[in-house]
Amino acid sequence: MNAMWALIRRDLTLSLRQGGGVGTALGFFLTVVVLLPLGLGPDQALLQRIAPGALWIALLLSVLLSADRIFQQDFEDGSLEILAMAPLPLELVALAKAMAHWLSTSLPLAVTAPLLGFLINLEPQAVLPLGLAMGLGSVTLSLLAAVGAAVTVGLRRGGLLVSLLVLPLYVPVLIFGLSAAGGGPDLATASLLILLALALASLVLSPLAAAAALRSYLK
Amino acid sequence: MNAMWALIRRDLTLSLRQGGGVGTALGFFLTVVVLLPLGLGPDQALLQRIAPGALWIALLLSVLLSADRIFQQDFEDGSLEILAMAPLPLELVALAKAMAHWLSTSLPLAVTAPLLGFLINLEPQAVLPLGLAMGLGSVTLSLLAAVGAAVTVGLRRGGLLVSLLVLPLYVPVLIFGLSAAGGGPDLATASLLILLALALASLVLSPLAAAAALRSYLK
Amino acid sequence: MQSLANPARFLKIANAVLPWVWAAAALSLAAGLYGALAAAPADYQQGETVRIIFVHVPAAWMALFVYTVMASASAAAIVFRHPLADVAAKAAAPIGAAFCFLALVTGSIWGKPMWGAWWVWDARLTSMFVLLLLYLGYMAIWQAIDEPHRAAQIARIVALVGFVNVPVVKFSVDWWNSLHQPASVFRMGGPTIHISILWPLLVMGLAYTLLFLALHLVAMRSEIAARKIRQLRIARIGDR
Amino acid sequence: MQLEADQLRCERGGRTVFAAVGFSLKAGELLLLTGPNGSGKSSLLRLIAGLNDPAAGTIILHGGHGELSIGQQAHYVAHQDAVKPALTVAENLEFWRAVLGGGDVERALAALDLARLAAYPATLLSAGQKRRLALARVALVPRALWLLDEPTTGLDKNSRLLLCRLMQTQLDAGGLIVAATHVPLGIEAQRQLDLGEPS
Amino acid sequence: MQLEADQLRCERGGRTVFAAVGFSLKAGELLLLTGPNGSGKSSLLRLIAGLNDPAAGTIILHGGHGELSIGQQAHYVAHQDAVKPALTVAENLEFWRAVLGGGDVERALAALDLARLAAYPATLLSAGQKRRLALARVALVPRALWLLDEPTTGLDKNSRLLLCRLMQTQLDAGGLIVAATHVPLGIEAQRQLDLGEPS
Ligand code: HEM
Ligand SMILES: Nc1ncnc2c1ncn2[C@@H]1O[C@H](COP(=O)(O)OP(=O)(O)OP(=O)(O)O)[C@@H](O)[C@H]1O
Ligand SMILES: Nc1ncnc2c1ncn2[C@@H]1O[C@H](COP(=O)(O)OP(=O)(O)OP(=O)(O)O)[C@@H](O)[C@H]1O
Ligand SMILES: [Mg+2]
Ligand SMILES: [Mg+2]
Repeated sequence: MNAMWALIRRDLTLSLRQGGGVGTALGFFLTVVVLLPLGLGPDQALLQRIAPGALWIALLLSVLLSADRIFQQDFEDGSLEILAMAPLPLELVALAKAMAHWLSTSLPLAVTAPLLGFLINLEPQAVLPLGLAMGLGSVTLSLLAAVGAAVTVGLRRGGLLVSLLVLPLYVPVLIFGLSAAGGGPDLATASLLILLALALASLVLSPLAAAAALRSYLK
Repeated sequence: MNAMWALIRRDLTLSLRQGGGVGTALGFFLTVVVLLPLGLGPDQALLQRIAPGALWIALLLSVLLSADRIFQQDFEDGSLEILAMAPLPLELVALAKAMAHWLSTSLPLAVTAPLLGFLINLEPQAVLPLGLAMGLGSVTLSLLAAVGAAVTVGLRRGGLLVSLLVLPLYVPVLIFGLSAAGGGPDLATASLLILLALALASLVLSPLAAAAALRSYLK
Repeated sequence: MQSLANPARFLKIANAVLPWVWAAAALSLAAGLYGALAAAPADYQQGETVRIIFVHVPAAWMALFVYTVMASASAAAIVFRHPLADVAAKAAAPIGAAFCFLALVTGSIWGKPMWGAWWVWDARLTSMFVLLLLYLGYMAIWQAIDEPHRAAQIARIVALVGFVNVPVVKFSVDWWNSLHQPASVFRMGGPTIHISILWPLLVMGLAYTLLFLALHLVAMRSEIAARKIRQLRIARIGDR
Repeated sequence: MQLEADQLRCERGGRTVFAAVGFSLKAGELLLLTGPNGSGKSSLLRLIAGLNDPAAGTIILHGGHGELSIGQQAHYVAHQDAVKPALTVAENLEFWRAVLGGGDVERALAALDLARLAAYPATLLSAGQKRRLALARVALVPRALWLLDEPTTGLDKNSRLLLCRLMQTQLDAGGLIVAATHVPLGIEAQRQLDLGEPS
Repeated sequence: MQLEADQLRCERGGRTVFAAVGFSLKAGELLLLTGPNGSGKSSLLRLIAGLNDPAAGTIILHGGHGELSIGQQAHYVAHQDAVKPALTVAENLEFWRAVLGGGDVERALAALDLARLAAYPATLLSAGQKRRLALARVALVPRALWLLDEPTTGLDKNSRLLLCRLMQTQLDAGGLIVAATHVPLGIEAQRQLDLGEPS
């Protein structure tokens, strides 16, 4: 337990000191949000319609952009080997690092994204459900991103490969995340529950997958 | 000259062997293009309207995703120091590596993007101007990405920071790239000329900026 | 950094002028506010909302002006290698970002009654937003690189590269057809807005400038102090 | 406490690095691994640590904690230093203390004469200082077995003495050490295993 | 051909590492840099290579190509190996050949007994093999000055001999070598500079 906290704390410190801080994540998120109206045209009605989708896509991408190095540094400087020999099982190491990524990147974005929604005129009543959906969804996103990062940790230029592997897995999150924001209250609750289920499932499964991948790279 | 070719060849080899190859870039690109209809809804007319913008945004993002490590590996394993001591001036090193990135990532995307446009039903007559605009624009994108990569080469988690720094600079490319695809022929030629001007300007300036940044990191 | 070990002269001057700058800023601000809230007439079609102009426009001017200051300081740092130039650039950034933010907020508050939307993606607004992002990126660089000497060198490059956006903001209204009105004060052939609006506007502009000057000097002072502290800390650390 | 390796065969990248290698190490003994580059010293250490699996043969630690793997009862210092540049020297050790479960950072720093660098960001460390930080990890928590891969790399005379002292205390406390090296460590080894020419 | 350094002061991260350091090295001479960890050996090599600028003092190479910087007339082998894992041994050298302008890869490989490993991906190299690949770079093109930072790190006996032979040929050809080390290189040095305790 203690060890997991230490891991999380360390990764947060590192991401802060190495320019991967929350501020940067937000900055990137903002830039994506700016690009969208530029790319898709300033038409108010149009923007309003696509606002939730745009925010979700921006969230997915910024999580991915920051994900590919969750394990890489530790892999390259030999820390991962020591961690693999530590009392803490590698599964929990993976979990801790995924959580650190969630805290440092996904969560802040998930919280602020709906608030930034007004920039691409999101309807006010969509803010709360979208916020909840993103809060739940972001857990899954970070955990899946960790799997992708682990699977490509040996490849120096993994960046795009991670995205290629993980983005398809993000589709369910995206779909239910949208239906949470889009439809009526009962549909919203339903999709929120599904998102919760997804989060729990990945909480259990993805550390296993990530740890397995890491072990095979360590050999 | 010979040295520059060697650099470009090596970087292409590396990106192929390390999972940063063309295929991956395309794959990522595809996933983004597929995500968009999911995120924004399947409405045909809507998709048709936003198709060029969507393609452009996907291009920008995939260039960025692959950009942040243009220099990092060479920086961390000490190759950059040897390159800095080589007869070849560091500016040309930066240029060569930017070109390698362009060849391995931006150009293939720029060429295929318009063809993939049918997935999100892009009007046929928009394909050619869009292709030209992307071909010209991608040069600027890679060069600017190289500057961003150089400026953050010392920071292990530079990924998002690069985007925050570079995406704003991409705005002009995006704007003119779109007007090339959107409006009539004369507007198209005008914006293509502007894109050409941007490409030439960044071809001259960005190697200087990148080299300066690299030097200060080597110290 | 050792060349910055003795910024005593700058500090002397700064400490000397600061009180006066504060005073001047306060006075002009008072005058400007009087002109804005009392003297200036309510617009016949906009009504009282027109008064936002006195907050909004100078803020927008400053946002552009400060980035220009930042960029030219960075250029100076490259040319003359004077470490104070870097300090000046770094200290200016947050202030400029604040002005930029103010212009954005007041602008969108004004936009609601005028255009019926808090925000529209026209060229002027977008480029202004990008300016804010550039400020953020610049500050992020300083925060991300802990070695001040290197951070300075990198930040210079970032500031100069980003400067291309300033003319874009300024002339966006002329280059693209925009909801936002074109320049009516700083334009070829003189101002075009009514004198009763113009003078408080200019006074407010002056007030903002003085305010920036004061804040900038303070920020520079504390930045120098911060570097001194870091210096001492490192010097205290033993070796081996 | 006894480490027994028997009939080990190591394969890496599909090639057999060494075969039919065995040794037996008793409490308080130091095993020196020697042999030319590529003969498999590091590979053998990784086998013992459990990071790689032997293609054949067995490695057993008698008298250890049965429920723990050998790796979990061992300290491993590889060619890489496992040092985080963005953290200070002390922070690096603090982290390992938490992960390895307990230990005294002060003592570990002192053991390799890093006390004065405690507050120093690890980026700024010289090669040897970095190596010492890596070695300080083994001084944190007592563990039965030390696996050291060319520990003296980049160390100056004084640091080499400190390392010898550290290893001596481990041996005196009845611990075991397996060390791969090309240069004399300056401490007499009870056993030596020469892996000979790479096959 | 003569390398003159005078009154050098080196600052890193705002701290003075050493001051008032000077030396003079004539054609065919080897300068050994010694001193404890953190005394500034690597820093001095970087100053000579032109990678860092001295805070004070001058470094001049008499009789070199006036229009070229010292770095461009020098080979530099740092603590890092500048080896690309994804390329084969031969490809790595091929690349450096093209960048450094000419040279004979075969000879370089042979000089450090890497010919056997030519087609081997560099990921699979052992630490010492990797180091030898890094050293092979200096055998590619003749350059007036060699800057070697702890060149023997991780080398086995045989490779150390090969390195000595290589250095000897450089000296015999009237070249210069500046080498930082903690262990005897096995070749007698005409000059030695001890950087002593870090200030
Ligand atoms: C968030 C929205 C807005 C932004 C980002 C914004 C930005 C700017 C900028 C950058 C300037 C400086 C122009 C220059 O120096 O040439 C400016 C000036 C000005 N803005 Fe805005 N503006 C916004 C909304 C508005 C609105 C809603 C109005 C009123 C209809 C308005 C009226 C003006 C006026 C009258 C000027 C002075 C023009 C001149 O004399 O140069 N702005 N604004
Ligand atoms: N990048 C850097 N920035 C700031 N200071 C540094 C940097 N690298 C090293 N230093 C400091 O400079 C001093 C000298 O470092 P240097 O690497 O030259 O020592 P060295 O003699 O090579 O030591 P070693 O024998 O361990 O290689 C050390 O105190 C170190 O902390
Ligand atoms: N990751 C790897 N995959 C496949 N083969 C490897 C790997 N690492 C090393 N090898 C091969 O295994 C053999 C032994 O490598 P090892 O690192 O154990 O040698 P070593 O004795 O430690 O050499 P050195 O003295 O240089 O450290 C070498 O021939 C090497 O090519
Ligand atoms: Mg080894
Ligand atoms: Mg050194």
